[in-house]
Amino acid sequence: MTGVTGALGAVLQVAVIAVGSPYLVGAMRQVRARLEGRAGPDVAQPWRDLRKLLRKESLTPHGTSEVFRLTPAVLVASTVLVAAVAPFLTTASPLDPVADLFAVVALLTLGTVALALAGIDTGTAFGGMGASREMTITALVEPTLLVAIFALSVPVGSTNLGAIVNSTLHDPARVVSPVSLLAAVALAVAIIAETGRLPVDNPSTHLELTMVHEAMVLEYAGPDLALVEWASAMRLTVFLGLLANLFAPWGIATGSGLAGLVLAVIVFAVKVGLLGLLLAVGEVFLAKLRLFRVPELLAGSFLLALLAVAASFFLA
Amino acid sequence: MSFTLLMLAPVLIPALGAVTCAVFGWRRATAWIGVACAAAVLAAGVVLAAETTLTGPRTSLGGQLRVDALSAFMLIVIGAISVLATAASPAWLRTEITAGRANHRSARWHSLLVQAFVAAMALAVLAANLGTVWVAVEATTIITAFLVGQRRTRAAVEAGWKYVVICSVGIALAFLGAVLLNYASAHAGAAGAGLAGNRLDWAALAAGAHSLDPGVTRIAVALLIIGFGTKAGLAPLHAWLPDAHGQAPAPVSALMSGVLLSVAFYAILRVKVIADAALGVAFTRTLLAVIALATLAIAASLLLAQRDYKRMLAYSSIEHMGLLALGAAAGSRLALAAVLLHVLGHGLGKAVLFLSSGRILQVTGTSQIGKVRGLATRQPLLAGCFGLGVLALIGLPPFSLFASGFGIARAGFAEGLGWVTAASFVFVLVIAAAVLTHTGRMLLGPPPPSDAPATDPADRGAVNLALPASGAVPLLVGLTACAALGITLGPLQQLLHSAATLVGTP
Amino acid sequence: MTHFGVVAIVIGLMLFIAHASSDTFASLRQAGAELSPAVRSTIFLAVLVGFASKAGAVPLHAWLPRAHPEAPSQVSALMSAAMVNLGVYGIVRVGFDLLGGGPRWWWLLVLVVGAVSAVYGILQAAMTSDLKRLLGYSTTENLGLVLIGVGAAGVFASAGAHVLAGLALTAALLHVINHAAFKTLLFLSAGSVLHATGLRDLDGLGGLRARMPVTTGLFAVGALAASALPLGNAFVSEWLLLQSLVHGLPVSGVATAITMPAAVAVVALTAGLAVATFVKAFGIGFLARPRSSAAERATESPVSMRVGMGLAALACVALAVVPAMVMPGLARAAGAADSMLGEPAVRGAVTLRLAGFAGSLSPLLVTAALLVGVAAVVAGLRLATVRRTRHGRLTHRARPTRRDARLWDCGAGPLTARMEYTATSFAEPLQRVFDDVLEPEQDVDVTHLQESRYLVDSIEYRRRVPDRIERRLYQPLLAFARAWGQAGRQLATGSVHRYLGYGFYAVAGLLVVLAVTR
Amino acid sequence: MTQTTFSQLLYLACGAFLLAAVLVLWRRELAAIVRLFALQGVALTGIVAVLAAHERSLELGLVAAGIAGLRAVLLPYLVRRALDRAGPGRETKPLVNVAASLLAAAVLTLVAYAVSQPLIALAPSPATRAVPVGLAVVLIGFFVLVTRRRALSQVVGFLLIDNGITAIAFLTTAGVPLIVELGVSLDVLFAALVLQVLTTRMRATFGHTDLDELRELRDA
Repeated sequence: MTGVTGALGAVLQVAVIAVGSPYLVGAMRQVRARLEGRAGPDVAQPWRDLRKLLRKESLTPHGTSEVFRLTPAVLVASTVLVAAVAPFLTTASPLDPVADLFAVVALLTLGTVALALAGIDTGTAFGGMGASREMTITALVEPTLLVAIFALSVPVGSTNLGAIVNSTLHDPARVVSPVSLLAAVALAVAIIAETGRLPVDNPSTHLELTMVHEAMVLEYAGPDLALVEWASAMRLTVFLGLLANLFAPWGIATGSGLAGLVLAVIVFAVKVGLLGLLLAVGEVFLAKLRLFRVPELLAGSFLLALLAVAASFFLA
Repeated sequence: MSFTLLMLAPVLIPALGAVTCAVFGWRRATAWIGVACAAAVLAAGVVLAAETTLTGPRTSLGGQLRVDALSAFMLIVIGAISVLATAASPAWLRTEITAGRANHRSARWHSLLVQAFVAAMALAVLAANLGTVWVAVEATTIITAFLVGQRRTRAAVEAGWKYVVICSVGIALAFLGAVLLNYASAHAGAAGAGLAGNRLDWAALAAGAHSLDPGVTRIAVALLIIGFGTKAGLAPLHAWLPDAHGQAPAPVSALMSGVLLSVAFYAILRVKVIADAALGVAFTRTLLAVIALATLAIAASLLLAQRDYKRMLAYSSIEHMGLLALGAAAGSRLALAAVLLHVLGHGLGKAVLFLSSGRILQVTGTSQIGKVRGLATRQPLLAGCFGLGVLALIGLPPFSLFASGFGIARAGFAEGLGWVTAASFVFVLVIAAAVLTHTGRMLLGPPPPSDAPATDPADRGAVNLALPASGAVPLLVGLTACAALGITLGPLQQLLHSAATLVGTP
Repeated sequence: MTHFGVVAIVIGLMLFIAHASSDTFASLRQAGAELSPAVRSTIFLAVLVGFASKAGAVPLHAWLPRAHPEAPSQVSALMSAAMVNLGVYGIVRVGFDLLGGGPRWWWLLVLVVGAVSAVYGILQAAMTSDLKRLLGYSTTENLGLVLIGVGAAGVFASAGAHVLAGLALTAALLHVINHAAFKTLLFLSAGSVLHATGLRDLDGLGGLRARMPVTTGLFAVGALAASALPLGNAFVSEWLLLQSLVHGLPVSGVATAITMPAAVAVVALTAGLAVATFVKAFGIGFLARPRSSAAERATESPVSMRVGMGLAALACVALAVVPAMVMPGLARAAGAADSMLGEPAVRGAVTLRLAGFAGSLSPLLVTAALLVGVAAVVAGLRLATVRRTRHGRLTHRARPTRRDARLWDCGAGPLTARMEYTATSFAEPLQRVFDDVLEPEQDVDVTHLQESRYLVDSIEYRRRVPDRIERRLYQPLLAFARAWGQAGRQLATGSVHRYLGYGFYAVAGLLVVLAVTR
Repeated sequence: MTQTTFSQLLYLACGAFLLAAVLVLWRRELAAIVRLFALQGVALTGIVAVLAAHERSLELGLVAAGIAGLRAVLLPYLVRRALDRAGPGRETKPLVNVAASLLAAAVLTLVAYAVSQPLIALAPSPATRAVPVGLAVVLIGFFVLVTRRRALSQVVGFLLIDNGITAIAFLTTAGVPLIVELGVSLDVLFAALVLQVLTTRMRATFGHTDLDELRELRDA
């Protein structure tokens, strides 16, 4: 029984994230606009942009190779795979043993690498600059991510996502323990850096000096650009979903029938929505850090992760 | 009677050769007499070796000459290396004459003295008592003094003077030791009646050693080891070696470095046998270990910033003698077998190196490492021999020096000389690095733009012709022999074993 | 350097053989048991120094980045893939097998050396713009990771957690095999690039994708493997290593509590920098437009080279997708090293399951899912765009090929190859982040015109990232050797009196000693 | 030859022997040094003659005559011949000044005495009690070699060492076996000859015989 609902849950997960993520981005833009006193486009605007882009003709910038053409596909595929594997709606999905937390992080890094290579492949200064900065940030984020995962896995004894979520479910007191709090903050900072949100990189600007993520996708147009935009929205949702479920897993279906799944979808949407809004509100008040101040931020988050591990050893 | 003749052969034949060279002068016919005599000495050595392994040690000439496994092995070493040296000297002399640095008269003196030199060394090895050994070694000093000072340049005179003074003083100390040993043996024995027969005879001394008075024997042995150590290039009085070998003509320095040092070391081994029986192993072990370490330290310090390649080879001889002293300090049978193999390997390797360095001197005209560039491109065969010789010297596997060095290290550790051996092998490493960098600088790299090598004002025309066949053959034979020894000992195995049992403590 | 290593090994083994009767492994093994701890430690340290120099661990790594660029690529492939592993073999054989484990501080030392080698190696690799030197340094980094695995295994074995030790050792050995596979591929492809363009400097390469498609593809496989990303084979071994470190925390002792997270951080940083390095190597080296005329004229290398690379690539892919095939072999090897190891540490063909711990990964499914995903997306995209055009309003047939558009050049005219990012500029942010570790040197010399100091004739700017350890460790060592040499020369000043003086004082001293110590 | 007169005569000869060595250290003129060396040869012959008389062995007497011939006549003649050709030269300022040299000689004698205790203990007799004198002469000879700059004074130093050793040989065991004694004397003669040839050749090439100037062959 659980096999079927588990599989159904996995498919549902992919569907929810695929459809929901543009709406999340739309909602975040709506909140920012409201706070900045603007009317701003409504929540469904991102979907309309995607539909518009899909209708345009696809272009191949002069001198680029298959790497440039395949990158959007790799981005989307890796994000969808993570969406399928990770326990967003149900912890009993058959795909759980396929990948644990390290593998999930590595898959997302694979996406970033593909994007960086595409940036270099264009051969423009922007592409190279974006790729170089993106790689620097990724290299510095890795230690924080992995040590934070290390902190999470110590009380559980395993790095499998399902196991972590289940154990947090069974032992809610652990959520407020210092280990989880420190790990949560460290992971939050890492996620902001990884998805290119404000303090590290401003997603909505095209100013040469500051843009990192945008620089790499500058040459994309038409359907490819649509895929890239969609993939980055999905990545944001996946990251926020992970953050939510690892530290506040209540409401996730533990494999008992359809009702549980429907409830899980609603609860998941609410949690991710809340986190998104929180991020948007935060972004309004934060200015972009200079690129070479980012390592200090990441060093701080690394320190928090290390403290989390130490706490888990000495307190456990 | 035939056996005494056989025993006398290694001494008499070179002496006769010397006489014929003196009489007939240096001509095409007499040029090859040297090689013939050397070959005869080698043959006699082999026959004597076979004889002694079958029937044990033999004496002749009224107890004056005595041959056993150790002296037979040394005879083979002398024979082999003098064959190499004398084979190369006609070519060398001819080039010297064409270059105007020598004339027929000095060539005659040269071949005469070389033959006398070989005869003296053979006598030293065959002598039965300590006194005759001393006389023979002093004779070698005097003969080579003329050879070193042959070229009459300022440097040659200076080298000659230092060589004679320091060696004679060293040997005088050894004689003082001999006198004291004689005094001790005169009063040895239960009732102080003294040992039977000639008091300085090796065999008698070794047999009666346990009854020698320890106080006197300690001083005697110490003086003997330092005295003969001078001739072997060991620590306190070693400084003559680089000057003498640097200035001596190539075949002579090959002989001196290859064999004379080892003959002096042979005497130290004989003394060690007596000392171990009389005083126990500890005394000689500490003394030889200290000397070995000091020697290696000095060699390492002076090789690091060395500027002259002949002196570099001389200092590496000092280093190898230090290694031999270390092996002797270990003293076990394995150590001594390794030491003797090292003597032969080093002799061959060093002879090849000195002969080729002599050739390099003739070709480039300068003995400065800095001025010799890109030799490999100009003289491939010569550079090849020199390079291979150096590789053999620092103990790379195919050559026998690796096997013997390994043996010495193992024996050193086994005999509890752990730290001393470790320290000395660190020095060996430093020396290997220094020698490699110097040789690398000389051989590799592009030749200097002006193809005419910088001529040293003292040597007028630097000869630029390729290596003559008679010059190249001994080099290649030496290298192949050294490599062959590294792989299998063959017939020498039994001889080495019996010689080592003679000297090594069980 | 290697000579130093050889001497260290000889001294270590000599010491060992001296205590054991003969030098067969069996006799050494029981001799190893009853040796005093001090002797065991000296033996282990000497052997460690020797074999670490052979494996290119940090303090003794200087020969690696110098030897590899000079050697022809097949030879350097051999050196990197096979020779350096001897160092690891030596440490495991003597440390585990002959000396039977030993105290914990040994293995913490190995772990620390591994960590330092890994980080320092990859940092230098990230900075250099010479392709083969980059691969040389990455060998130091990978060997560092292997040493971390071996060190961790030792720590666990000495603390009694033998199953975990088995896991760590299996991870290390798997990484050795993976490294051998992808490093061979990378060196061979670097060789074919050198063969085609005659250039090793990344700043001169570029645009080889169009001119050397096969080599580019194969290098991409190698780079993917080397950067430890899911499709590559190094990901599996690194995942295993991380698993062993993560599960290592409950093992007793405060020391492990500190080293384990530090080790995880080091492995993570190394992985991150490796990703950056190989993106640089592949992206700058092969994509975009050629930056030099030599790269312009590059042609594909002959079939024989490509076949060689193909084989290596095949090995990489096989190891990435089905690592289980080598697992039994590794388990036996780990068992031979540490006799207490029972069953293999990792089981399962498709999904690797850790024995004794909850942790699983299925590289096969991940790869399959990714490929299917990409195919699905591409197909979906084509379907979406085609349906749009047939909607009726656009009558003309969808253009089959994608239109070639000009790159965005801010309207300043066609972009030249000089405007592309080069390897040095790519690594510049990283270098700025790690500049206190790397201490880059830069010197600017300005040549003025004779007439007046204000008119500048030319300015030359040079910036170099020196190998800091070389500068800090080897220069003083060489300076000391030179100073010792100079001082040594005073020993032989040529005066007869000084030489005789040596003898005189020695003899007098000896006589006094003999008289005194009767 | 009663015991007491034998030991008195012996100690007289040994005293002269040691005094000659010390005076070599004192004097600066080369000619004086050579004369002192001849005097020491005579003293050595005296020692051997006294021993021969004491043991009434004709063979030892013959050896004494031989030594007289070699060390008292032939060697000094050789050294003086080399000296005459160069004209009377003074020992240039030695490395260690005269006062310090004498002090060193005293110390060396003490050392010789301390070192030779076991020698005397082995067979205490009037002859062996004089052995420290021989050893002192050896050490002083070595000291002359080390500190004097002129070539000829080094030759004399070397010959002093040989005299000392021969004295010890005779004092301890009435001489080493004859063949060895013969060989040794021959070698010493040859060594002196070689040194003499080298001195003349040095004067030809260097123009002086100051050894401290001979510094071309060096690593410094």
